[in-house]
Amino acid sequence: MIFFWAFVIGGLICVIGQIMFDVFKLTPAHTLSTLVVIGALLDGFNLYEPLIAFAGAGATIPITSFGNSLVHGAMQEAEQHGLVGVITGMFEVTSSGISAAIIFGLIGAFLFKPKG
Amino acid sequence: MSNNKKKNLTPVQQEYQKFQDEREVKRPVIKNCIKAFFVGGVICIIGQAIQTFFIYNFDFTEQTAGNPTVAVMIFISMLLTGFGVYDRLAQFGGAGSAVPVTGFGNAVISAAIEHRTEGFVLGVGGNMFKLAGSVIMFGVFSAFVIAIVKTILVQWGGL
Amino acid sequence: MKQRIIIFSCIMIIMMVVSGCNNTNNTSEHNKTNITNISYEQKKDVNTSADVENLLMEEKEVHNAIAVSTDKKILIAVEINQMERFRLEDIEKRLKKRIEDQYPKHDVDLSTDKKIFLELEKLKTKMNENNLSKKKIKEELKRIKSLSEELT
Amino acid sequence: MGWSMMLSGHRTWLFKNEPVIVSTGTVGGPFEARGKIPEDFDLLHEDIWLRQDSFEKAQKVLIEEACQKAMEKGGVQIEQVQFFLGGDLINQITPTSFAAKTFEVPYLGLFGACSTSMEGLALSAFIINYGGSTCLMTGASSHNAATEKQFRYPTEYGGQKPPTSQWTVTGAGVALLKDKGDGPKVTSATIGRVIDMGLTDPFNMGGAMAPAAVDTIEVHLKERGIDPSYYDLIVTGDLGHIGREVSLDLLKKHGIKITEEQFQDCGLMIYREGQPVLAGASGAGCSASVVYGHLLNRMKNGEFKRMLVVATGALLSPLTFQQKETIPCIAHAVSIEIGGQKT
Repeated sequence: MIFFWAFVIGGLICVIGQIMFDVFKLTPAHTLSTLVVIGALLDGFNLYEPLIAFAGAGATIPITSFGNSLVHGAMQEAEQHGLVGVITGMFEVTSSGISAAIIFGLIGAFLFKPKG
Repeated sequence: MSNNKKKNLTPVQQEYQKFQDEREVKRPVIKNCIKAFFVGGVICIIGQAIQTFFIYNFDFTEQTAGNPTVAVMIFISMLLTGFGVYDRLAQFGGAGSAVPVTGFGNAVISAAIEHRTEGFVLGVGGNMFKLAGSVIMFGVFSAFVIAIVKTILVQWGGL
Repeated sequence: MKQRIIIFSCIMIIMMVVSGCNNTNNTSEHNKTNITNISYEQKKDVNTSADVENLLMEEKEVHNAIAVSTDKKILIAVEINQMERFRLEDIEKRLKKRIEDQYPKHDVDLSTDKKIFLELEKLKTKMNENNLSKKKIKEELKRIKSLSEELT
Repeated sequence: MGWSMMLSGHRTWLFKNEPVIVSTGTVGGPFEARGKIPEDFDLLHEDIWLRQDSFEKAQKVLIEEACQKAMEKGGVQIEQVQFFLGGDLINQITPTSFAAKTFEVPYLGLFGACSTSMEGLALSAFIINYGGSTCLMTGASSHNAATEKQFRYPTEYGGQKPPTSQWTVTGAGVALLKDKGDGPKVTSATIGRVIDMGLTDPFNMGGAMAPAAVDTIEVHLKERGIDPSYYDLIVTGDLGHIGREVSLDLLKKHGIKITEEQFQDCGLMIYREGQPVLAGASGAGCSASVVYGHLLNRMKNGEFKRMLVVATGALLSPLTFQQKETIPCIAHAVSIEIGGQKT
C-alpha cells in the first residue's frame, strides 16, 4: 500500500515540477530551488511530516524533502539550544544527502568520462 | 513577467514575436506531465523499496532509514550519470527525473565529471555545485528564516 | 561502451533480485509470527500485553497492534490504516494517552514505526520459543526503545 | 574596375574576379556518421573525444583534420596557404586559434556564432578578389559536447530539452580558395546586420534567427537586383524546422516569391529522421560541413548551378542569457555558382 502512495505522491510532486518547467518556463535550477523553499515552508506549517507518514519515500525522495529536513534539523537543535541551534542543527538531518553527493561526485569524476 | 518585458519591445518586435509564436512547436505539457508522473513515481517506488530493505535488514527505523536510502539513491544516480543513461532518462522524464534526489545527485555528479578536464581542484572542486548550489543556498536560507520565526513563536510566543 | 552497459544492467538486476528476495522472505516471516502469536496466550505478563493489543485493535484507525510488557513497562507498536496516516501524530498521542490511562502504573511507550513493530514481533517469537528471562526481555525492550528514540 | 562597382547597394559585395573554391575538407563525429549524409564527409570519427583528453582539444583536432583534407584534395602545401580565417563557438575561439598555432599560418580569428562559416567565406572571397591573396583557407567548426558545456549544462546533466531546441553538430568544414582554378565560384556576398526581435528563449534559436536570415536574403536580392528564381537553391545555415517555417512565411509575407523546394536548411539535411535532434541541427560546424561537403558535391554533380548560402548566428553568450538580455542574431549570405556565367 505504501508503495502505491509513494508512487502517486512522488509522481504528483514531479508533475508540479514539470508544470514549472513547461508552463512557467523556469530553468531546472529555478524550479528545484522553488521546490526546496516550498518544502521548507510546508514543514514550517507542520504539513510535510504528515505527508511523509502517508507516502513514505513518495515524500522523502523528491527534493522538497530537502527543505523539510533542513527546517527539521534546525528546529530539533533549536529546541535544545535556543536560537543558536538553528544554525548548528541545520545540516543535522540532510548531511547524508550532501555528503553522498560530494563523495560520489568525486568518485564519479575518477571513474567516468562524459559520454557526450 | 512576460508582460513587463513586452512593454520594452518595439511594435515590430511584438509583431514578430506573435508571428513566431504561432509557428513555434509548443511543449507537449500534458504528455510531459504524464511522463514526469510515471518516471518520478517509479523513482519513488525504488526509493521506498530501498528504505523498506533497510528497515527489514538493518537497525534502521522509518525515521532513520531515510539517510542510507538517499545515499543509495545518489549512488545509483552516479552510475546512471556515469554510463550516460541519466541524461536520456531525463529527456524522456523531464521533471520526473530532476525533482527526486537522484536529480540532485545527477546535477552534482554530471558537473564533477564534466569539469574533470580542468583538474580536481579548480575543475571538479570548483564546479561540482555549479548547478546544485542554488538548491542548497535557497534551502538553507529559507530553512534558516522559517526555523528562526518558528523558534521565536514557540519559545516566546508560547505557541 | 557496450560492455559497461552490460555490467551496469547486471548490477541493476542483481540489486533488484536481492531486494525482491528480501521483501518476500520478510513477508512470509511476518505471517508466521502472526500465527504463533495465537498460541502464546498462557505466559505470565501476557495478560497485560494481550489486553493492550485487544484494546488497541478496537480503535478504528488501528490496523494491527503488538505489545510487550514487563511489570513496569509496556512497549507498543501499532500499524495505522493507510488513509489515516496523515493524522499520525495525533493518533499516536491519543492512543498513548488511552493506554496510559488504562495502565497508570506502567511506563507506556507507543510507536507507529514499522521497525519497532518488526522488532517487537521478533522479540515475541523469541519469548515464545525459548522462554527468555525477564532480564533479557528488559534489555531487549531497552534496545528497541532506544532505536525508536533515534531521530537522525 | 572601380571600387564603387564592387559594392552593390549598401552591403553587398560583387566578386567580379570570381574566387574559386578549389577544394574542401569536412570532418564529422559519430552522430553525423549515423546521419543522412555520411558519404559527404571526408573523415568521420567514431569517438566523440577524437582520442583527446578534452572536448575542446577534440574540436581543435577536427579543424586541423579538415584543413589537412582540404589541402590534400587541393594539392596544396601548407607553405602555399597565405591566410587562414576561421572561428568557432568555444571560449574566445581557442580551438581555431590553437589549430592555427599548429599550422603557423597568418591567421584571422572570426566570431559570428553559427554564421562564422559564411563570414569567413565572404571575407576570404573579398581578400582574393582584391588581390590580397592568391590562396587561403577558411572554415568553421563546432563540437556537440564542448558547445553544450559552454552554453548549456554539463553533457551528462539531465535537463529536458523542449521540441524547439537543436542539436549542435560535431564537425568542421574548411574551404581552400584560390584566385584561379577549377571549381565553384564565389560570386557575391551580403553582410548581415545584427537583428534582435526581443526573443529570450535560448532553446529556440531558429525562431530568434529567422528574421536575420530574412533580412539578409531580402537585401541581397534587392541589392543585386535579381529575382529569387535566379538561385536554384537558397539554403540557410541552421534554422531548424521552426526557423525555416517562420522565415519562409515571413519571406512570402514580404512578397518574395520563393518555393518550398528552393528554400532549404542545412540543419535539416545532416541528420536522419529519428535521430533525437528535435528541431534540427545547429552549430558553426553545421553550415560549414553541409555546404563544403554535401552541397558542393551536389553542385559538382550538376544537380544545381547557383546557390545562396545564408548562414545564421545567434550572438548570445551564457552570460547575456543569465543577465536577462535578449538574443541578437545575424546572417551572412554568400552566393556560390558553377559552370554557366551569371547574367
